[in-house]
Amino acid sequence: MVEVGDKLVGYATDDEVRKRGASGGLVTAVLAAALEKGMVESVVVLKHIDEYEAVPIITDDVEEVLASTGSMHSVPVNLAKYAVDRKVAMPGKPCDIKAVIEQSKRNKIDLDNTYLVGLNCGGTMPPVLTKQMLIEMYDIDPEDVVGEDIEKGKLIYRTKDGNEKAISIEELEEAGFGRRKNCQYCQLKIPTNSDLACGNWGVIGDLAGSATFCEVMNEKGKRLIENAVEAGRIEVEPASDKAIAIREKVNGVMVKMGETTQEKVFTQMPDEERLPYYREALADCIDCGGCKLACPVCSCGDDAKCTLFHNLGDNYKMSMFHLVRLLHLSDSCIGCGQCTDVCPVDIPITRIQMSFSIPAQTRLNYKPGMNADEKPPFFEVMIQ
Amino acid sequence: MIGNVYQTVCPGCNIGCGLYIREDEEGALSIDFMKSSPANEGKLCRFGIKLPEHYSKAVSMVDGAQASVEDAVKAASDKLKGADVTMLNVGNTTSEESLAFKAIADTLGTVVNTGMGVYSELPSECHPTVGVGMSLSDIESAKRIALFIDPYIQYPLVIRRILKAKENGASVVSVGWRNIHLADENKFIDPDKYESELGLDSESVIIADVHPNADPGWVKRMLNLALKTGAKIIFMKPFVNATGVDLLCKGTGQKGLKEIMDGINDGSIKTLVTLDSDLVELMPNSDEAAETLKKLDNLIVIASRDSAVNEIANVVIAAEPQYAKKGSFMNVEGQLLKNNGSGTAGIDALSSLNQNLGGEAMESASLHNKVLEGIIKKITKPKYKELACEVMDIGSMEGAKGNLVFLYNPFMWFDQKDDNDFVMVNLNMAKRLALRKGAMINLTSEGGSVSMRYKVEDMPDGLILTAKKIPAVTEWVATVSTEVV
Amino acid sequence: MTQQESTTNEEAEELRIGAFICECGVNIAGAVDCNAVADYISTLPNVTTAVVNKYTCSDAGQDEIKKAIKELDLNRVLVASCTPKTHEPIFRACVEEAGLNPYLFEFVNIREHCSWIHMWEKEDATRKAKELVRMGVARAALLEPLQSSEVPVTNKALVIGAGVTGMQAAMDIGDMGFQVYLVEAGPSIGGKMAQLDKTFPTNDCSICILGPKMVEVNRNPNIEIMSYSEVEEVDGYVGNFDVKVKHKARYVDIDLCTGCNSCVEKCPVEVPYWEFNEGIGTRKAVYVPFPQAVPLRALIDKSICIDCGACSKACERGAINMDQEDTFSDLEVGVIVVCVGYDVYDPEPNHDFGFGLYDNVITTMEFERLINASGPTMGKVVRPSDVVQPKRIGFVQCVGSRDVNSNIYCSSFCCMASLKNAQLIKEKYPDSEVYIMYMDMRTPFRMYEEFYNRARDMDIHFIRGRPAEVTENEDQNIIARIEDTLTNKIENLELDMMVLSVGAVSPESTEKIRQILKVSRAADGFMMEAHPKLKPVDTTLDGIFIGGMTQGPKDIPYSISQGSACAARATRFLAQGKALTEGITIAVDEDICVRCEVCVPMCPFQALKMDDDGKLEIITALCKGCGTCAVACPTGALQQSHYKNNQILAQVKEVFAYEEV
Amino acid sequence: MADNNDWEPKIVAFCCNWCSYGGADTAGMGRFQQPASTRVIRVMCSGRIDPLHVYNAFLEGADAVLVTGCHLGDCHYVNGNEKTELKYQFLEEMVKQLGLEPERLHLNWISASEGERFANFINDVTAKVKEIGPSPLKPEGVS
Repeated sequence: MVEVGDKLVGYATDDEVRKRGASGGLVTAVLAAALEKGMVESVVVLKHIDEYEAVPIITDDVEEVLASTGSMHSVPVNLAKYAVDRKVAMPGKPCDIKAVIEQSKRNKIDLDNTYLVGLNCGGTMPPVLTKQMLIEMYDIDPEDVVGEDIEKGKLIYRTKDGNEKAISIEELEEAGFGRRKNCQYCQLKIPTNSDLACGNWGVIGDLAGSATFCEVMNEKGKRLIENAVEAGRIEVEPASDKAIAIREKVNGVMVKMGETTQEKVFTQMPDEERLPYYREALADCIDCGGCKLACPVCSCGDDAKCTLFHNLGDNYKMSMFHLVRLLHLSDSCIGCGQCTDVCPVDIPITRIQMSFSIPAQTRLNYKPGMNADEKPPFFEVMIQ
Repeated sequence: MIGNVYQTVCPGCNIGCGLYIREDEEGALSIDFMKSSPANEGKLCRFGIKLPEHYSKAVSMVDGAQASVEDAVKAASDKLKGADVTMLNVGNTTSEESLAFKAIADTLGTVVNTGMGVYSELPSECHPTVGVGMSLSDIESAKRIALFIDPYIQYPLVIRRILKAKENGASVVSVGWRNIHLADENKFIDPDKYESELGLDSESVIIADVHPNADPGWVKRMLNLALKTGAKIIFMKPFVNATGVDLLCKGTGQKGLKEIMDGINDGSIKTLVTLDSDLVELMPNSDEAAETLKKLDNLIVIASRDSAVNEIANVVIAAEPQYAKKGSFMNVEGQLLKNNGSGTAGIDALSSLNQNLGGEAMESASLHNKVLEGIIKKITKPKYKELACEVMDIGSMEGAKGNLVFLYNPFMWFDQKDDNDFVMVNLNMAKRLALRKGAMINLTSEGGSVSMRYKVEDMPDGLILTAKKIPAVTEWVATVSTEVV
Repeated sequence: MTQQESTTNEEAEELRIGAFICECGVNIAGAVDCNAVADYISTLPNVTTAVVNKYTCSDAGQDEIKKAIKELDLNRVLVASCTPKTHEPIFRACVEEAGLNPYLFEFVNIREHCSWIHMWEKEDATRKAKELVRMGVARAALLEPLQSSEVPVTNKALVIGAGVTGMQAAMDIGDMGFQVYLVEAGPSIGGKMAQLDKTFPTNDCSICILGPKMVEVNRNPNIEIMSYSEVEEVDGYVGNFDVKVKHKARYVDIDLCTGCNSCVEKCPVEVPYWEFNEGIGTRKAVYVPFPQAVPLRALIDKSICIDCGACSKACERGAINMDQEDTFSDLEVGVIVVCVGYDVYDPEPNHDFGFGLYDNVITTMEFERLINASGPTMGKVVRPSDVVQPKRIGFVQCVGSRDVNSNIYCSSFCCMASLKNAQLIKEKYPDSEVYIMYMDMRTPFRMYEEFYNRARDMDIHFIRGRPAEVTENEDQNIIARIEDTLTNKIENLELDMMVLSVGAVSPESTEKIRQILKVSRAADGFMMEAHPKLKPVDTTLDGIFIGGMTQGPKDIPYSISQGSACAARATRFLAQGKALTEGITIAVDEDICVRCEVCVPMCPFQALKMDDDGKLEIITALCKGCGTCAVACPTGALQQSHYKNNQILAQVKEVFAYEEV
Repeated sequence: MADNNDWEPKIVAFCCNWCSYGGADTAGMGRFQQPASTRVIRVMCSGRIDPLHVYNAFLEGADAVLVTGCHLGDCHYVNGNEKTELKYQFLEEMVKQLGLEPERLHLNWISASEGERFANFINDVTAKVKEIGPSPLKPEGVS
């Protein structure tokens, strides 16, 4: 009844879930159904704490899955590492899905028993900076916020007293607020690498705000939808051509924005300036290893070539740890920004890593995190 | 949910970085980043990242044999009834447990020492400034910053505040022991030149620190500097709840750690009760400290961690790990940071101990309300006048002898292994001792000698810095003779 | 971060390093102040003694090392002298004799890499020598004892391919008392040589030499012939190969069949006999390969058999069995000899010299079948167009050899083959005219040049040149437009028949067995030997040997000697019953390895495998110690012993020092 | 640091035991004089040269690092050098992007018989490095 490649619009049959969902609660319902019907042993979801904080948990309790509805733009967490060595279903932004696929290339996740429900993503925001933005730019008390959305290049906030306020993302980002730096140049807005690509782009007419546009990307996506329909958790109908067109357009705009920003951010510095820039940028590093721990693509343990042969006592002018990581990730960095988020001395590590990864990945015409069969070129030196 | 997740505060230092501790099905711990925590936006220093190695489950013991918590409390109360008891809580645990501990002190008619001996030599009107001088975001809006600590090793999460200040145009002068990267100037100048040469004014910020071994003269010098230049001052502290404990245990006669150890040695202290304060880890020489503690008639330890002192204590009352406690901590800014855990084993043990000693029972909700009352709401302007002080001289630095200076950091306070098995010397000293690259330098002091690797740093000649306790050294301020191994 | 893997050695064992600086007469002392080097080295930590001697590699020098090891109980030895390529084995043995593990020895080259290339900068040379030895001392401190392991060898051999080389190898091994499995893809052993008429330089009949050998092989109790069979899988390593062989169905029971041909006569289906007679003459659906075949058994070509049942009716012994299936057998062998032979170059695709366009242009192999007495024409040389005996026959040399458009190598046997065929024609048909069009006549071995002179004496015409253009006139004679570069005369040579002297190529069918065994392929397509001079019949895989045409074009005497060479090299393992494997191999640190399997495809010798519960398994016997997997490993869990990361990094760090040192 | 002309660069050369190390030997046997700038480190195959070692050489103070081995097809271990070449592309690209002068890192296949070629290679690299001066990554006070 559902084929790979179908583009559907659907919603959760349970009104509670549908109302609480960002748009239709279909993702939560599909996950709940997968757990109920035993397709997976557990589900990775974000446990909601407040509007600006949610912690990833692994649960086998359907209630907890249902309680986790609602999209959280200010919770920039990467969920990939919670699926390692487990049989799980999980929602995922494009960078979550990319990281899961990279982990599968490193034998840490078996894609056959990991169900990936992709979420469209216009970009996430750092929580503390967002609260500051709400006070300074929106003149809203962060505690009064009940929901937010990214629509047509504007960031919209809804407050308890029912009204909304929208400011253009460009304007916010000029003032140093808005989305995280790496999201600004990210070019995968629709998770085409997941099993099901869901989001509210393209949900129009009376269904707007209460249904989810969902594209079945592969066999596993087909099984997820059919399972959820059988479980009576969701109702779906084919998406209209207009809906499909609108979704494409929104995606096109967002991707274009990403490309132009990437050009601007990664303009190549003249040769003699690059080494001083990199040395200066990494000079404050305190060797905490947080970036390695937070990186969802890295699959080495505590001991790896970047840590084993690097020591605080070295008298080097650059950190061997970073040099080895920059090389080992030159082909596999997916630009998810987790390292920059956790760096205690605010080094723009993602920007530095991408300045090495973009040329390498373009030379190899290799896109990390998109196709599980394409092994990372740096390590998979395949000689026939 | 499979396994569980605790939202807690890193016990590393007084900044109070928020994070998650995850416990998987087999109980293995791992950390996770809490990006909405105001003090650190989820970022952690090396101690925070290696927290799984820090936590461990404590076990109740009586006279060396495993026992239930109730028996341990019973044994402890028998030993405490009618004894002249000294109590120590440096602030490694929640404010609620500290209050309960203070209640026991009231029952026994004694005071809770926080180990910060410096407080007892400061007039009480300085205490608020030393306790909560200013907020961390004040650093970001400062125009000039005077650094009297080494942020890279001691309080790393201060660095990003200083960097933001520099982005807003601030200039940074470091009066530390080594040339640090983010400082515009590095001045190794005489203390009495601070006012004239540091260029501080009312839009400046002084970042200093206070800890159990702080020289009172030095703290007064800092307070005077702030007073004279009008600059704001913040005193970083090594224990997560140091500020909270100081506020809540407003007793006089704050014995320093050294004082307590001397008291044990000269027999004036016979019975010691500690709350999450492991003197074997805190003192410069762990073996010597252990020997001293064995001289006690009764050593009663209330611990949420299985640390060195548990082995030699007469009674160990085990509480749940710090991340699982229901309670709050007060950080250097005076913010109250809450654990979301529900554990009250610690409080219950203290409450029943108090009851056994004739005090009344306590439970966490009422303790928490008392904590809220005890907090000062606003950060007041310094109300103290200039203080007479002279700074202890480190001593001249000649020849092969080197002055050993400890850069206190969380790994040192908890005596926890880190990758810092090296000392720092400058290039002239390396060449003067004909040190070969990658060779070892041998440090001998009265406690024996040890050979360690060395790193060349840009710092004054004749000085040796270490971020790690040196077994051969028994005093926090020491001179060591050096030669190449 | 975790505790860093130290580049300084904190082992409990107290290090006592002995450094021996060699003067090598004036070779080193001429540019390096050896005493200054020794003095400096003795100041380094862990160095117990640093002495200079004139000739360390001499007996006196070696005795001094052994004495020092015993007296000062050194646990590391460093020699700074010439190149390890020649002298490392000598010093390792010397150190071993003194009771020290041979891998606790470090070699520093201060001759070729220092004194000889800085002959006039004595000061620079001495400083560099000091630093090189300092690097050596740093590495010596981190060396660990190693053992090259011994592996038991199954005393059975497998020979793949039963041409003349394979048969020779099988007989030699069999005669030395070891069991041999001789696996042949074709229905009979004998290979290409069975198709030839006479063989140079003695012109004795080919099957007369080959036949007795085939019978002898068949009779040898130690040789088990597996005809019409192919090797499907080979696993394991030297001494322990597990081989899976497929026996293709013959649809004839070889125990019952006697090769009496009665079934062949009754078979109604007839097709050209390509496999043996190059398409000249025919064979039936059921056939015996050739009269002298071993095993002399029939087989049925199912692709053309019409299942009429005539053969089974004709066979009194009921040997025909239509529903026979492929069977498999698993062999355990210690060594493998590969001699799967060659194919004749096929001039058809590029129509070399008109082949395939004109009927009367044939190849040497077709000529061999024509002139062969037991061939399809019973030895009568006739030309394909009108089956008439050709008067004027021309041989064109170097077809498919020494030619940039096909193969650049010389196939080495075609010159002698043409001389032989030319002589045979003159003997059989004295009045015929024979021309040999050549670039160079190559007659390198015993009696070859005399053979060439005899051909000249039989006034065979030698034209130094090759046809520029070949056309056919109306009587289908071949017109070869040729210039004789010796007389500079151009002429249109009319020939009744032209024979192309084709070279050898590596057969497509052997590509499968090469990949199964993982033997590397040379640029010319044949299998590559380990080293042309040092190990001509070995491969880089211990226990696997190649000989004969498999290793490249060669004539029969050369092939037979390579057959014996393979046997000799193979029985070294069989005789010793054990094989020494490389001492420097790979080891994995279990708790650092994250099982990402990046290393497994890296190893060209298949020494790495994931065992069934997902842990990395290292077959040390297969590991050659190249270390590329240690570089591929992202975690540093895989370490190459004797070249561990900290050993290499210790050397890198010691290159540099503080200035005033 | 002395001015450029009598300053002697320090070059680390990783040589493979079968070919380029032999090439260095043959250069010695042929008495092809070279500047005393290079220190050879022997590994069994060029495939064993880890980017980690190259970085460590630069950070310890090398003014240039040479990665050498057998010509393609000559590798004693079948295809070690091919893997080195593929990995070298990543290393070269990263060193260029890092901002180090390209003259400081070289890949060169040298067979055991090409002594003169090895010597010329060392002479060229030393001359070029002498021109561009000491490596910006060289720690203070190290030579």
